Amino acid sequence: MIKDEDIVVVEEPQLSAAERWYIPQIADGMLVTLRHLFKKKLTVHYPEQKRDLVVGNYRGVHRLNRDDQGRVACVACFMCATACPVNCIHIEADEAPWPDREKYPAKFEIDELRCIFCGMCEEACPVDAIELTPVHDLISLSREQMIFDKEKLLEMYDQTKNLKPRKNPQITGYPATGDRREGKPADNEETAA
Amino acid sequence: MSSVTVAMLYMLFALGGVAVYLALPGGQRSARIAGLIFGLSAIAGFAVLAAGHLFGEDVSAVYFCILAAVAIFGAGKVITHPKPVYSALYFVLVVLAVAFLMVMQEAEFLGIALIIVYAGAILVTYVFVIMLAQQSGASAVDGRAREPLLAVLVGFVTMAAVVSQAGHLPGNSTAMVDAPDAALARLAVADGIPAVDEPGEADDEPLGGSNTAQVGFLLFSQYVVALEIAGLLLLLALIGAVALVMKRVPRDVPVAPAPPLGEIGKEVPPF
Amino acid sequence: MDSLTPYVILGAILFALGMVGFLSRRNLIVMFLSTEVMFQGVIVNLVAFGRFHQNLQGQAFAVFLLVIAAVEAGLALGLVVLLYRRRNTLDAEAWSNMCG
Amino acid sequence: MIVEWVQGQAQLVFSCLLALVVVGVMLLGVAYSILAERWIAAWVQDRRGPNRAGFFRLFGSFHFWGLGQPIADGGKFFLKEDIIPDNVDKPLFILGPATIFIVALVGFAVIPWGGQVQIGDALLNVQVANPDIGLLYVLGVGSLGVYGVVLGGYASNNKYSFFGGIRATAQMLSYEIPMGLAILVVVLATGQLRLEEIVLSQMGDGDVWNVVRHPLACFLLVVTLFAETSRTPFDMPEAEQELVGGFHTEYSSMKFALFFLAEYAHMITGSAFLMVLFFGGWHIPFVPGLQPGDTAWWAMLLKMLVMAGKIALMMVFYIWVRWTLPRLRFDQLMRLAWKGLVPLGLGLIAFALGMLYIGKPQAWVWTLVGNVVILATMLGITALIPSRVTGRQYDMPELPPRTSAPASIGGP
Repeated sequence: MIKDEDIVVVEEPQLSAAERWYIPQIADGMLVTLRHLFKKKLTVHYPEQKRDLVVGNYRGVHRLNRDDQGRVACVACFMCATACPVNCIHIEADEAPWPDREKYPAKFEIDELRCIFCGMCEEACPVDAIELTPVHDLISLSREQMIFDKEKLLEMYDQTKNLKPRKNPQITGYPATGDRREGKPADNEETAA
Repeated sequence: MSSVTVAMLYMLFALGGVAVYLALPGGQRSARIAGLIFGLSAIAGFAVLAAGHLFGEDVSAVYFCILAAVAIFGAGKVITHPKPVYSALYFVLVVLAVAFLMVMQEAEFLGIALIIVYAGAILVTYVFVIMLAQQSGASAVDGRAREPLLAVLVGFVTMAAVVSQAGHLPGNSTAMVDAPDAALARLAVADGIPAVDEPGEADDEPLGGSNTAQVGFLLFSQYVVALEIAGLLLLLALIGAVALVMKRVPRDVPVAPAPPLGEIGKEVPPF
Repeated sequence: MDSLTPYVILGAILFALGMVGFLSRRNLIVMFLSTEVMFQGVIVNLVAFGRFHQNLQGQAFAVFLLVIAAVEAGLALGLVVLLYRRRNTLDAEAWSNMCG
Repeated sequence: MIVEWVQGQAQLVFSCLLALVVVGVMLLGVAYSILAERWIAAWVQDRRGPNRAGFFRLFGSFHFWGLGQPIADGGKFFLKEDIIPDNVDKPLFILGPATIFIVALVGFAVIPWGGQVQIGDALLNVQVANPDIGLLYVLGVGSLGVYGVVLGGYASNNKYSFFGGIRATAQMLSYEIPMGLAILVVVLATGQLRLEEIVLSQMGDGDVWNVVRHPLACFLLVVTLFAETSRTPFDMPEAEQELVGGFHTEYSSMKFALFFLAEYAHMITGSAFLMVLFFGGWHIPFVPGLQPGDTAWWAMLLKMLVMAGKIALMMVFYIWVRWTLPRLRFDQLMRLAWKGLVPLGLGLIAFALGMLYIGKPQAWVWTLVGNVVILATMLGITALIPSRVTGRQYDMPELPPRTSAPASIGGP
């Protein structure tokens, strides 16, 4: 219950004669806009001129890191594909041609249209092979072009490695465990699905 | 006018009467189309007659025929169209045609005044009220004419009666035909008003000799009392209109209640 | 063009058409529109007469007619709005009953 | 023979040519005033505005500051799908935009562009037509402008469009009255209805522009022009926040473009009209080449340029106001017209008549003093009437009497 003494009676301000003809307000407003007309503009000429990205950990387009020998760092463990909430990562593993790891991704595709840029893949990756870059101008002329394959993702690394260095360069391989011959492709596909 | 012309005029009136009767709302669609065709042919006949009558005078005869045809067509549409908005818009057409006729007759001020007052103010108000009162297109009120046969008879008999006297106008007397200039000058002198071609005393005319200046001079010299009364009348009408509409009027008929949710979109009876 | 007859006939036609409309239509607004058509006929005649007599009195009268038309439109439309509020219809026959 | 006839009809031929040029230039001007609108809107909001669309790639990556934008916009409008909704009143739906655009264009016929020009032996008016009733013609054409909006609103068969149409009718009818009064003040002061004569009356010896003589009438005309073109702060008929788009909600493609362009064409016509009535048309004092005696062809071009420049300045003012002021509420709009502008106009008329009666309609010092007096009187009267700004008081219940001083604003 609201008590009488709690009611605040707000008197409307009485306007002066000039104010009732809207004259001072209009003059004020016109001056404000006039000042802004000649002010320095806040926006930039975007494609030629880019703003410094204030947020360092911006989650933009993905990249696939290379190790120090220039090979793809991914070991095709399917952790990222499993972690992905929208199932936009498609990996096909194959036997690695290099001795220091079991598998490598024969095919690694990310549907960037489907991706929600949550960064879960980056969190899940045991070798820090997949990372999100600060690149935000993701454009293409068709849906097909928005499906990034391995080459393109590696190329993204080449473009952005100076912008954002790889987080943990010391992890380069995946320790081989047990029998390398036992992993069958069928299992891999099951995991991916 | 020769008697042949008069007879043809009467025939055209009869045709026009039939056309209006057929075209008035309430009839079949085919009747309305027939009415339109009859009406257009009557108008065309009138235009041809007028052109024949005026032939050889000067080029403005052509304009007269076209504008008169437009005005008559528009007037016919005003009274026969089932949608009031279209009636109002066709009336704008009539006003424009009549205004151009005025301009043709060197009454430029009146022509423009017609456009400003009629087309610009009165008709807009009409459209405003139509839109306020009748938002959903044609209603049952406009679907049927009231006593169309009698109305058409009365109207067109009046028309014929007026036109039957047109033959006795001074413009067709032999004296006028023989010496039009002298007769006109005599008439002008008898009226005591400076003729168009000879403006009055120059010192009294601050605006020069344009039509607007002359009409204004006439209004503010000879008719100044009448002009004041007209102004007073306008003021009274303004007050009266405000007083009429400001009152909260009890409705004789209750407004239809909102339909139940399932029936929204179906036809709602007027009361 | 000095001949008066075509103008008189045109005026008569407009006037008569307006009369037909006034008598036969049931919508109040269209009835008033019809009276405006009659005004047009009269104005055509007045100006033609004035031109025929080589003076401006016809035009002066037409100016007064314009005033009357404006007055009529204002009051008539006020009335129409009033009547429409009462009966919720524009039908003139809704008011043909004189019992009050 | 044709050549002789043409020489005899020099003014007619010149008028036709001028009409072609003027309509062409004006359509271009309309397109570019839309670009200007977007630019100024952006600058006022500290943005850069459209600066990309250039002309093909003829000049590499040079963008021409976005000057190609209107062409791209026009192309877009042409190529979009032209939808006529099912339930509209089709003839009126098409008639609406056509009306408004035609009305906006024909008003241009009587605007004087550059005095007179000497071509051969003929002294020609740089004006499409110079009728006795030039001013009345502009008024008459302007009064027809409301039909486009009303028809569009009515025919759309849409409640919002309909409200827009209703508002437009009431607004334009109301603001035509003070506009007529303001124009009448000029007519009384100069004693002319021909627009060219009105321009000439502002440039004799000791004559000044009408804005110096009658600043209040000029103010009145500017305000009513804003209302007649339904620009902010008077853009009630199309208020986006309340009516979606008002009368043009249902329109698309070229029909919408016609509404859109007609708004700017109206603005240009209105600006030209204002410049002729109050700012001396093509005239600038003391500048050689811009005086009535200069009839060379280059003087004509210079005069037309000056006129166009003045119109452009007025357009910038229109746009500047639009991006400054918020929209008035409808009752405020009506109150401003009927209780503010109409009495002001009547006072100005009475004053101008008085000046005419004492025989000094052109004495600008005295008219200026009179204007100040009228303004002071208006403000004084306003100060005497209690303020009812919000209109909220009308339906408010009686407030309880204040028993004690409020404890705190926030309350328990």
